[in-house]
Amino acid sequence: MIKKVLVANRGEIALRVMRSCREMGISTVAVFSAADRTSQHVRYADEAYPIGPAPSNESYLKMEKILEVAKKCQADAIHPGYGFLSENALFSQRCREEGIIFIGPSPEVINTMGDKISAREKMVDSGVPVVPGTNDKLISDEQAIKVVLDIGLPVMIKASAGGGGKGMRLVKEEKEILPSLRGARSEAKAAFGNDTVYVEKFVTNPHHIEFQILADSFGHVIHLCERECSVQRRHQKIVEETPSPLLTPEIREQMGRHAVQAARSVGYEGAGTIEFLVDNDLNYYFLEMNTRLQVEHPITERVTGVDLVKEQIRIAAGEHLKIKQSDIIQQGHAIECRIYAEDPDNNFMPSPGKIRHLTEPLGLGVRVDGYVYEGYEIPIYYDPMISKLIVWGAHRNEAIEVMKRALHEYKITGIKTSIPFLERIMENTDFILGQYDTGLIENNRDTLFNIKVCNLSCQDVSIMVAYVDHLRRRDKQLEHPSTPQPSESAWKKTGRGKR
Amino acid sequence: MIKKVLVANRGEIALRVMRSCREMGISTVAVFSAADRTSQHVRYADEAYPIGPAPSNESYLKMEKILEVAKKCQADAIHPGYGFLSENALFSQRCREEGIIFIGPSPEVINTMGDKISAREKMVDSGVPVVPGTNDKLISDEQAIKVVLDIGLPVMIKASAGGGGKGMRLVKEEKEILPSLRGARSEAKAAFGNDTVYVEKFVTNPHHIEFQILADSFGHVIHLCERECSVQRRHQKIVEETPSPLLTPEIREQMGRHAVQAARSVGYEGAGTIEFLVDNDLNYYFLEMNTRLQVEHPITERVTGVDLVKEQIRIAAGEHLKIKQSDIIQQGHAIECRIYAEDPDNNFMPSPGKIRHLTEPLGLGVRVDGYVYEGYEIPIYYDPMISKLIVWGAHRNEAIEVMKRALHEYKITGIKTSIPFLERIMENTDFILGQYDTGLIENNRDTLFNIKVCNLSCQDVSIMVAYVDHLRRRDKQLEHPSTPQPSESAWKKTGRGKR
Amino acid sequence: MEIELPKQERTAQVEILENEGSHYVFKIDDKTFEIDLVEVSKGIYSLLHDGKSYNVEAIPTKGITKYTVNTFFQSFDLEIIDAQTKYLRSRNTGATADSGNMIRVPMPGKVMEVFVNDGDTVTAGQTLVIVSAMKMESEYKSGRDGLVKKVMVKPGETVDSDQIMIVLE
Amino acid sequence: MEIELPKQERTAQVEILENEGSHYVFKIDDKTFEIDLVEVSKGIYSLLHDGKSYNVEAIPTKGITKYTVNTFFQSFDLEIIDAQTKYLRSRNTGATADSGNMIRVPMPGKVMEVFVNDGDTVTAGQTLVIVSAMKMESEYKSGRDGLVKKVMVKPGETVDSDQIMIVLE
Repeated sequence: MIKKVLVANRGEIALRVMRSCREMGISTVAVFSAADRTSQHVRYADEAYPIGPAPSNESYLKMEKILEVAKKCQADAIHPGYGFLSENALFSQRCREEGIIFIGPSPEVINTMGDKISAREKMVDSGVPVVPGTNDKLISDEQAIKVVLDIGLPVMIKASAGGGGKGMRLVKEEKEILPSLRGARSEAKAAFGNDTVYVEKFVTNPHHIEFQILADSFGHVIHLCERECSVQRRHQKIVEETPSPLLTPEIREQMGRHAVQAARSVGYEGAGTIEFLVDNDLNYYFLEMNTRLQVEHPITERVTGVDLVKEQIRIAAGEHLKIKQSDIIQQGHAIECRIYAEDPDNNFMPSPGKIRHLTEPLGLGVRVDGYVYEGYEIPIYYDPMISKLIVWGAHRNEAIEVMKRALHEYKITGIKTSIPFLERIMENTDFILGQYDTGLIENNRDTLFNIKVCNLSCQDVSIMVAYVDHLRRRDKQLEHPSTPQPSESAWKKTGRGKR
Repeated sequence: MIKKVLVANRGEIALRVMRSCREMGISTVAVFSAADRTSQHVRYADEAYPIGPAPSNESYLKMEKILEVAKKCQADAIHPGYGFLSENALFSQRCREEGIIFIGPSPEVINTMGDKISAREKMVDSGVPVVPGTNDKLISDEQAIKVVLDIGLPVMIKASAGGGGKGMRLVKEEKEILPSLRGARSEAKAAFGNDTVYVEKFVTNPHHIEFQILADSFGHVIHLCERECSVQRRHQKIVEETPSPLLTPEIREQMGRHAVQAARSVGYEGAGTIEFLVDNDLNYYFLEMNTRLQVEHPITERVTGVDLVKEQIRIAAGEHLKIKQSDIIQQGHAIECRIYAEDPDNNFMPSPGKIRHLTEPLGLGVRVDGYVYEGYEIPIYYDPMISKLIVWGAHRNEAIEVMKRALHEYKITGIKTSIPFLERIMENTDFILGQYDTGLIENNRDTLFNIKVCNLSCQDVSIMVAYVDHLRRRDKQLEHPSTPQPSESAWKKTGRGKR
Repeated sequence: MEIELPKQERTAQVEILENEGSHYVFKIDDKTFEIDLVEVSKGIYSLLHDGKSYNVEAIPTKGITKYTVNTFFQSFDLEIIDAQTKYLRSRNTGATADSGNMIRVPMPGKVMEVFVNDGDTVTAGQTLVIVSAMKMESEYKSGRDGLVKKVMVKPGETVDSDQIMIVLE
Repeated sequence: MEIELPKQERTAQVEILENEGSHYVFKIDDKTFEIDLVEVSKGIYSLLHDGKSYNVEAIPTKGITKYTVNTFFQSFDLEIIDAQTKYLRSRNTGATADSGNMIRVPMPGKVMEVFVNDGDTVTAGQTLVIVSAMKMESEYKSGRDGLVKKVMVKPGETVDSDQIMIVLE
């Protein structure tokens, strides 16, 4: 039995994992960097231990420090969340060596799926369609040109050890082949210490559709249907939904079967995600496997009724997965919007700072997974995602209406957020019709980046309120001339030395 | 089409109705008493109008004032919420006369169901089981004694026009019959201007189980299964759940059919609730019909996926109810806890006041329907319910665990709330086993009213924090001697006259 | 410093032995505690002790010496006994014995009925005032036989938490 | 009083003609507004005008004369032009033209690289500094050809919103 879990993460995902632990009667341990002492996950956990300075590579990525805390507080297991150490084979290995359960796959599986060429090979062997291309490393220049022309332009040259867009080159014309090949190689070498590259057909504006799978250690594997993740800005997902408006029941079943096959082919254990590229003719291709919980997992939880974190923990504890494939039925429709601390009207520039006021949306069909609170200062060191808003409706149109209502209610002030931009996506015709692919935002720049302008009355209202507020503060200053101004941080007053 | 709805209510239910309106693209109008200017429903609505002083009978119960506002702002319909004017036949009548849609049943139906003897008669006629007793008014003393002894002691004497426990007398012994009869009559006369009473068998510690129904104006009636409402303190529900742990699928189906019959027998339209008394042998009896939305309707919404307010509005607009009986399947398990501003350890004494800090529970399976915010002062004039916490789990045990987790996260400070008491109910063995009836709280006084005592360390922690806070405030006072103290209300500073 | 928890009948001696930033060493009576303490938002503190994470809210209830402190499970009322408090206490000894003579209202509400006048004799258990708050009416009774010295409220009046309604002789 | 909305290029004349409790009559330029206004929590106001309900937050950004105001759909920056502001402005005329010479950082972050030194010549579009915040690196470029007067930051340093990093001559 797992009685205590250390969550090797921060932010909303740390809280989300701890919530399920609490519901299972498992105690929780937080670890935190110096920048996160006041962060919600530290306050939510039963125990909390510092692990180093603010930068991730000195704290949340320090495997040995985290293992030391886990042993000291006698945690049975470590949940890595997403990002940080979640897909790090060495960490999975080190946990095994230290006798601590890693809530995630084995180092072997992470390695196989982390190397793109070996993952492609596994998929081809087990009959899962992959993007047309080659499983071979590109060795000589002549071979490369031949391979590319065989596949047909445009193609994408990719680093086998790749990730995060590094070591990737789009090739549209024959004369670009060799320069791109060299560029990709040197970038891959610099980023991953490995210059192996391969080539795939480039699909223009495809759909990104992924399948959630669960697999226990007894070979029982199921899928929990798909998530449509094609609303992306700067290659980052910002809105996800399930069911996908694109898929037909037949294609869904077929893709689900392939996803299960993909997981089986590597002896997968735990929760994982098979990502597919899908074109508008419903041809689909294996893209990669994410061997961890995804940011967007809650929409799957909402339509299937399965708590994925609880299942992860049970599987890691060696229990049988009790859910059968036939139990999985998508009920209604769920949408997730990611709320970032960023300024959508200024090129999505991050906007860290102090949360002044926070009003979370409530009521029917709304789930919020966040971690900030009023007075919290968002640190500059980590991901700018501050919460996820997940809604449910009996059908897609209702879900969109609930999302619009919930975004309208969601007030986060003191910083800029992506909320107004997400509201514009919910009003976008292509999105409403469900006729969109990864080109959505690029194809709708006109409407998505045009600010909804309020008529003159908004200005007048603002003038009246600012004026009254100004008069009140002025009067207060006259009464109490030394009252500190509101902009002054309460934090500047700490650390007064010994008493 | 309904384009604008006036919500003739306040608090959480006003917000809940407005949320569904917003999702339907309907604009919303709030009305408010002088005590509610800062209340959330005023802030949430598109429009808001004052209707009178703080006491309900000078504001929220003033039909003509509300109708005047509705006409002035050109509202198409009025949603009465629950309480206040929601079961007032005259208000339904006046709306009809003024050409405004009343989102609720006709005055005729309210009258029939409001008079308990006529409701009993309707049920008997249509074959719905009622509590053994008589449909006749009790006229002479001899007849009364005979009727009571025929039914068998104990019995309950009830006012036909009754409600709120007034004009009711429990009779356990023969010699109490006549004094109780006279007492009930004079109380009924005083309270309702009508001394008609009747007699029913008294069921000791029954279950309160109610069925939700929906009926359109074309005679299509469905039920949305039951709600178990037996956790009560002072005859007021505080925890509800669905499915009921008591019912079998067969009894559920049978009761559902009777509930539909009951609604049909009076030509019901809209959303309504049929309340049954159920004994531990699964005998069930019609108790009364509530011709409005119930406080606890969200648990039904969660397991059936139906937004009851949206259906109410569509039915009122004359649309066909599109949901078929076969569409209604209870998915998983939902529980609601009512959060009151009260002190459970001091005889549930109300605890109005100013909300100092508020942290609402978030994450998977949690819905909050509330209306208070930080800095809000709960008025003394209205119901002390400040929010409803609704959770969902794949099965009953999981739902209980989610509720425990959510109650743990829910922090409302500055006032006392029922949260600690609700936590103790969730830990209660009878509740966990699902083996409880309306006697639950009375039978478990020992454990429910014994405060969970923290070990000495809680005291030490409190001492340290209070001391540090004290030192900080003292230092601040020394720096800024005239800074106002935190206990001073910001509200004392308003109203400075003309500038 | 002395801190009193009247309901727990405890008086603790508190001292801060060390403090640097969020690091504190406390001495309470004869135990020492090494803790990490930060105020995360107004009056709400996060405290780490021996790895355990506590969330504690300190609410000053009167001036800056009386507090209600909320922990996870329980609330405590505390009083910080500074020099000024000590001085005031020494002057008021005996005067507080008076409090049994006062009928106070524990929560804000509206006075519905007052059954006595100045100078009336009352018996133990007799209802003196009815106050309504949030749809519930509460009766306030005399704790003993006696004489009404002063009625401080009248029907229809709004009363605040802790306000004195009736004074007995 | 004069209130300026620089981005909207608007300067409005505001006057409170009447105020009793939450009732206000405002005059803005030549329109009058009868409104009901209450502060529901710190800086957050509920405003009713012609029955319409508005929620507005006023955030003072500098002292008590500069505000950012959030309405449902939009944010506005406002400045209240009181006597003191007018005086300061009259003294500073011309000096503010200097602002084109400063490279500022719009958000808090950490300086990753600085490519120039005091006295360097730079050309328009040349990257001067790279700042990292929240996993994203942003380049700050020179808006024109010129000479670096002063470099105010160094790599590894944490910078605040609006802080000046480079001054050009």
